[in-house]
Amino acid sequence: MSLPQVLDRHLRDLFGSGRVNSVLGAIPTRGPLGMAQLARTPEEVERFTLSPLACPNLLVHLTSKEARLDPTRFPLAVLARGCETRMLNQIFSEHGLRRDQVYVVGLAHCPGAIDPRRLSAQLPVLRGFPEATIEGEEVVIREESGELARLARTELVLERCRHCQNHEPLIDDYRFDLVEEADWIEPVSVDEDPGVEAIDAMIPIERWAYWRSQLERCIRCHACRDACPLCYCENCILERHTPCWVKRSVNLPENTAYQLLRVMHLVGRCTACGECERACPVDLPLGLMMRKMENLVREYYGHRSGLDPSGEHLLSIFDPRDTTATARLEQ
Amino acid sequence: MLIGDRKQQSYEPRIVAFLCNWCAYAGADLAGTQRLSYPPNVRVIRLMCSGRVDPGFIIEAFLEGADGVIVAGCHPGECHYEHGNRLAERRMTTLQHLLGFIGIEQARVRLAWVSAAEGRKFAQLIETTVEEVRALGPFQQFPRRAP
Amino acid sequence: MRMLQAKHDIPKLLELMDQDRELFVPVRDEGGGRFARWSDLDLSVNEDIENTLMLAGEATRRPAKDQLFAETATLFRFRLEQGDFHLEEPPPGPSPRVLFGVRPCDGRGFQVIDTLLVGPHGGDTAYQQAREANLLVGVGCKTPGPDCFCTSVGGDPHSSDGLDVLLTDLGDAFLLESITEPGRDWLSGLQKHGVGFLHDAGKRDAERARVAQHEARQRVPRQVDTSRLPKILERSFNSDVWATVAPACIGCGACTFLCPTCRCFDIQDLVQGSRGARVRVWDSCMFREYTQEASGHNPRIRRAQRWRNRFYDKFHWSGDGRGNPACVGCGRCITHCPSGIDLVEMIERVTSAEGGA
Amino acid sequence: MNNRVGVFICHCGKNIARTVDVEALRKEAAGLPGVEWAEDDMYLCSDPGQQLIRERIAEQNLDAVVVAACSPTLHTTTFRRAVESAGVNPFRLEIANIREQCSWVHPGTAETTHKAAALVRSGVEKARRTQPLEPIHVGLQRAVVVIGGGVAGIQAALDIAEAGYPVHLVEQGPNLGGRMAQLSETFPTLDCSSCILTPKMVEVSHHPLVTIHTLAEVTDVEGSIGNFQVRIRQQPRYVIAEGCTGCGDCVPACPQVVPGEFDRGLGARKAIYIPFPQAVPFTYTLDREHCLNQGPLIICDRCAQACEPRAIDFDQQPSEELVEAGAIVLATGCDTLPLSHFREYGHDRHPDVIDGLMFERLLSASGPTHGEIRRPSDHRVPKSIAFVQCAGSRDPERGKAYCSQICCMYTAKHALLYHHAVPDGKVYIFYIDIRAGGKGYEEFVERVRAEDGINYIRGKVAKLIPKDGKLEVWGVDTLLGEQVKVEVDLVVLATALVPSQGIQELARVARVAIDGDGFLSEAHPKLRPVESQTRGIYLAGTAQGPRDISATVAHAAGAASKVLGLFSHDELVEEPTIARVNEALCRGCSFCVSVCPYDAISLHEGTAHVNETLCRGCGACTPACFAAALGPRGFEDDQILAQIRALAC
Amino acid sequence: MSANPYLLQRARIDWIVQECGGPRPIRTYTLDPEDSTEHFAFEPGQCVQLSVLGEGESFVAIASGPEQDEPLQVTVMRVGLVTTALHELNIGDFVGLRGPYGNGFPVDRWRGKDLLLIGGGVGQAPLRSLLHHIEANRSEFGRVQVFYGARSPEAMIYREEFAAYEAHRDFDLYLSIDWKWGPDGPLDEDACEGWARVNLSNLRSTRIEQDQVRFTGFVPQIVQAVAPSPQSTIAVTCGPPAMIRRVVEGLEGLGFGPDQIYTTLERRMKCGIGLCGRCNLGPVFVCTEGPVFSYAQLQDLPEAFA
Repeated sequence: MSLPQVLDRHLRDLFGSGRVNSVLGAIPTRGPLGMAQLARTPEEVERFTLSPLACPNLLVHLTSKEARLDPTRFPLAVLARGCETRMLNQIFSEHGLRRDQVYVVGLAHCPGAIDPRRLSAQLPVLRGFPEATIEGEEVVIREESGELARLARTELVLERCRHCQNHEPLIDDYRFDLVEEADWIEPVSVDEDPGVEAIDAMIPIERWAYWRSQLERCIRCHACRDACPLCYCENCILERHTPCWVKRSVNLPENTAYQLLRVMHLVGRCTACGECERACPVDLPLGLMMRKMENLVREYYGHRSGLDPSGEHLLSIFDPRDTTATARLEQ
Repeated sequence: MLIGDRKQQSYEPRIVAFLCNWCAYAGADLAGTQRLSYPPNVRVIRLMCSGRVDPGFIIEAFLEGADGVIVAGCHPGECHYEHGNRLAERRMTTLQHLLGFIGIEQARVRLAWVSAAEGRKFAQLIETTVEEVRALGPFQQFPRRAP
Repeated sequence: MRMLQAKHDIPKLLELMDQDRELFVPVRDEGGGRFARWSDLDLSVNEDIENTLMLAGEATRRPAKDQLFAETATLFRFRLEQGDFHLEEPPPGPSPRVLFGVRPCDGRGFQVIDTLLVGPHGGDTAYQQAREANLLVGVGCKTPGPDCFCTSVGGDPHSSDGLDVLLTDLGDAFLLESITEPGRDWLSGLQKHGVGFLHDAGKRDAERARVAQHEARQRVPRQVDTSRLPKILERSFNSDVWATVAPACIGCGACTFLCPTCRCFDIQDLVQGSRGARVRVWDSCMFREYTQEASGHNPRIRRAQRWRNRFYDKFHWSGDGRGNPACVGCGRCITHCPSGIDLVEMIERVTSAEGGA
Repeated sequence: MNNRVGVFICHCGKNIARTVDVEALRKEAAGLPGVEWAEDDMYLCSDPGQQLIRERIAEQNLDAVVVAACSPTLHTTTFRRAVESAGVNPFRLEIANIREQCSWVHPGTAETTHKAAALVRSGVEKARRTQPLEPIHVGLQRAVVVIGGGVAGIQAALDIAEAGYPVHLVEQGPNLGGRMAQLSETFPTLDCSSCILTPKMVEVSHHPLVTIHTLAEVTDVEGSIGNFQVRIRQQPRYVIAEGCTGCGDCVPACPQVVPGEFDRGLGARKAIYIPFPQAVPFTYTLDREHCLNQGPLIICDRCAQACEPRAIDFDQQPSEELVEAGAIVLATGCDTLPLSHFREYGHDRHPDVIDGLMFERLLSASGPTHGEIRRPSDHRVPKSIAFVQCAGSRDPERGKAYCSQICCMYTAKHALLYHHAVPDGKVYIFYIDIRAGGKGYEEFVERVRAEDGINYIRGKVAKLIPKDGKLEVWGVDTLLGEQVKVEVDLVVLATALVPSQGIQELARVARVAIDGDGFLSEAHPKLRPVESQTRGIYLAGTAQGPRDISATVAHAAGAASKVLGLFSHDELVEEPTIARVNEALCRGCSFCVSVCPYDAISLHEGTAHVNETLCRGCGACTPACFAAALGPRGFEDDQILAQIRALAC
Repeated sequence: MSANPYLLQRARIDWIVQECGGPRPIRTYTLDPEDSTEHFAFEPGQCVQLSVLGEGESFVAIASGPEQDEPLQVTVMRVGLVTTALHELNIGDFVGLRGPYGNGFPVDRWRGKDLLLIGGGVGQAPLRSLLHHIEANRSEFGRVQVFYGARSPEAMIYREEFAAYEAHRDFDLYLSIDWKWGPDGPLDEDACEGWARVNLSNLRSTRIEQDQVRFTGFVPQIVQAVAPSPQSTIAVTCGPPAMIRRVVEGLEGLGFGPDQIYTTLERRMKCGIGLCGRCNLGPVFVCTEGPVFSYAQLQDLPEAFA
């Protein structure tokens, strides 16, 4: 299950040439999620895997307080798919990291990553970390005892892969093709987003009834914030005492304030990667809000975060052609 | 006075207004010097510019019992600090859509341009907002209960 | 005392339970299930009770803990004046309730918390009052979840620790066994009112229960040897096995908030105008702010230190007061860790890393 | 947090006390957490009121003060001085506006007192969280840019230059003089307008400290009070000022005849011209728009040939100059409502319907008819004239709502001068009300009214019907209550005064507010008529609103005195409510750098740094920073959140 | 059903002494607890939870002696949310008070022994409580040597009491100021006049005159210079963690055994009664089994000096 030979040797050379101090990748775990690991020596590279089952979010470990406390890990090589290079661009544009601190191993022709929840929903009997390969429109799950299942790719991949427009990495210092050049890679992306459209179709009372039942279940464990590569403030306002934006009591009003403030601090930055939804231990549909805001921002201001590493922040600039809120309201 | 029991009595909407010091606040003062009258449901907070209004303030206002929020600044192009109002526009638009997405009626957050000379327009803005928010009913979604 | 209850009459039994004591039952929701008030549910007549009330299969993702050790509990209320304050009389104690459908691991969880939430200056009254007011009716685990390892930490899919009554699934009926005095009084009270569907169980039913319980024990998916852990942990505090966790852990509180034995809390004052309340809210040792001192010093600033502290607290420093570790092996922190950190794998790693030496 | 707050509630005579129960307000304020003392007083802004505050601060050793009275725009400085003199930092004062935004606009119900209480609560919560702030001292450029070369601009420039400070006088037209230069005589003394204006123009042109820029416009204003950078764009005159002796030989040589703007289209001028004989600077101007030579192609150089000192230069280029100034005076003057506006009076069909300014040109000796009053149509001396007052003024539906103040007076003057010129002429003045409020004004009108042949008819003119060489004026005489029909040779409309051309653009550039009618809006109609709302930019003359020449000169002198007041200190004391960065929280994401309208924030080694002189404290950077690492002092997040909590519940 | 352990009593602030100013000012509050009709009983070294309702609670050492006649006093440095709120209160205001908590110094086991009290900064507060107790029962204790160090003369607390001790000579007093830093930067030479220099290169060689009290240098250095004998002596040290670590090393160097050295530890605390789990040193809670620990205990407790 370890890395393909070419990539394995390239990563080891990076150590040799002193270009990087560590390599960040994912190792297989018992459940179909994989675990981020930091290889500080060439030998440790051998444990990494490129399996579509092991795609935890690696970038959160570049900007976290942990990374700031351990500067020796930089410069660091990270395996990044197209969507992850988009997140990297956004981080660079916010000076969260300097470009020279990161050696980007771009994973090209990305056919998509498997969503562990969708996999365990379709294969509840699955135990351990099977071997999974994506061939054409199907995902083939194999065990030692042979083929376990063939499932449709669009049903199994992460939500962000279903809307993917970056199958190729935007930036990279080294490019590695996950799958040989194939024309079938493109069609996985679908336009319509049933979740967001379903809510858009509702009237306000229905919407609130839906979100009320979701936000009541939040246990305020901060997993959504801590899983986000763009949430790396020193003293996050969601936990700040003076001034206190969100009180510590766990109830509907504070949970709603928590999520609203978090989303408003990500508007124009978030690349709708869905990590917050995946990290949530009580399965709150946070991805809906993020995708809604990403669509809104694209529709109203033509802004897609993470495409330009030196781009301006959406809410720090304005454009005379903005469809003025008041004009619309006064129609 | 607890939020809870204010809502039981006959419903008078509580509106919090963030007015920019140079235009909207001066417009409100002008409405005063002209002795216009408008409903007392609005409570004003003076800020130097509508660009200072943080989306978090709007959320805090709803949490603390407001039924509607007005953000009023200078007309586009007339901002005393050049483009504070244009920045406020993007922030309020995105916030309105986010609130709308989770079920808060968009009419509860009102962004308006009132210049220092528009006392009458300010009074009308207050009246229409109070009527609209009264029509929507009290803000039941996520007000903070007394501890 | 033992009673037998046919499965199809369960809703009637639950309705009966709800008469004198407020009934709370596990309810399946988009978040893997939590406990909710029975009267709030509007179950259709042909509802598949076993699935909705999660009597079979996995336990509720949010443990029964939050019914007794609430996420936010008022310690006392006060009124502020200029330079002075007045305490208001404490809130009334909780009304008597029945918690039906508690899994044995959650039950044992309460036993652990009982030993932790009591100190030299008295216990946490909010928790103790709730603990005394709640009657715990456990239901045995017929099919444990994917990451359960309760048998490796002194637990059992049908253990009765911390419970007042235990139900065992016999296929077409449940066997109710009372464990504690209050459990027996409650069961006999129930039997008096519940004429017609609760009837005495014979020796053969008890035998069928034993067989079912033994089968359930075999279905616990994961095992790990924790016997040598205490000795190993004596000397592995500074081992670098803990470093394997650091690059993956994101420092959130998911594992601690889902854990049935985590009871760390923070005390905060909530004020509105001149009225306020001092509340106890859940806190997690995995948060950096947990040990952040005002002077800026933080004894556990790195995530590996915090993870190690949680591991030691579960397997070495605290316990259930009966020689078992403070972990009840419910597997929730394994299944729902956003970073894929596996506690059982870590136990194996620690044992092998230090065990051999 | 300051826990010894003093709350002072003002009755403002009856203005607040009429609808707000001040006693209940005082009682509630006394009970608020953090409030040590609460008191009410009839007039807090009065000296006894100020003294009361000072005494209470000492007595109760208060550390912050809330004044619940009128709008902060009025007395913030007064109360800050009172509080400061009692030893409390002036920025620990918070004003709750319970007059303009509460007592004046709401009925005397309990809800109004509730609202006042909430506003006081909000003020207290903010006052408790204020920090002591020290004003920031900023260097001061002691130079002025005066925009507009009319009498207002000239007066302001002279007063400031006399006090010893350099002035840049910027005039859009080719020469100074503005509207007043076009007048013949002035009321009520009938002084010849250019006789009293020319000495001023000469004085200002010779003053060593005044630099005159004609044919010049201000295109950009950067910086702020005390440190403006004004960009002046100089249009080419195509005549070398130093060379031109003013001999005028070039004019007869020029083949191109053009309608003269200065004479309001009644007279003509050549492509190379000087608007009027007393023009300052006395230099001819070549109007390349109408000159035969278009663009670089030179096909006619007759004027150059005729110019003996060779002072004509066809390829002069526009130039720009950046001037440092501590203050700016806007004296851009006014214009009259174009005649095309009056369809119903048929101007566009009849040349003998003119406006007051055109009649001035007819009266003026240097005018197109050299002082003889002749009809534009056939140049005959009109035997009867009808003056139509309030043409476009006091007419909200079709024109301007306001009264232009000077028309009644100049029409009376026109009638008198016409009567002297044509003793047997008939004058009909259609008016609604005669407004003659100035010194000697009423007496002047009475004198005109007494002349025979001058008939004041109280009524509006409905229509003008051209009828065989004359104009039939259909009006009404409301005093006699009957229709009036009069045949006259000439009709003069007293058109409304409106702001001058291009004021919109200039206001945008200088970031100055404009009122509903397009005039520059003053800081306060009663108390601060010569200051704009933008600190450091002052208003002079009719640019701020209609007024006669004496009022314009007084207004301009007022503006000049404000500038001199500013320049009397050796440095500028700035409000300290500017942004402050908490380095520990700043992530160096530079979102604030791009949002600041004044580019006051820059990144130093990954942390934001605020330039104290540039920052104006607008606070636009604070919501842009999601790490909440910076905020304007005086409007910090914790203060505003506390205000929201106080107001919303 | 035990009473709610979080409930607190009102205590009126009778008197406030501004011990020192600077970025982190220190104040001593004299409190009059409302409930306890008789004396608020505690042992030296114990702590109380001081509440400013609306802000929170702060775990603070009691600075006054346990004897009946002494009013209850606490010394608080303004550093966090609650302590800042405390510093804004005035005489006549009320604070919340609950306790006493923590184990306090094992004074009974120290009767008849010589004592070494080494304090740093605001850490002197619990030692002052011990000193007052010793003064009240002077005969029960042997020789008492008191070391106290602060950043600069202005940053010293309890200045009058030290002056009194200096006068009546009952204790051997050694006061020291950081020889490098004053409140506004490095101390120049003449600011240190009257404060003897310690020979840093060879501490043992410094000659300490008989009545020499004031020194410039860090407390651990002064202790090395004075070199007290470990013979039947108990050493107690409280102050910033960095100082404690170096003092303990120094004492071990002088031959003190781990059970002869006691110290108090600081941790973030919330409940103060061993329930909320955050102040743990391994299995032990600082708020109940501490804050006083012997060095022997600390040697096998993980993260003691983290």
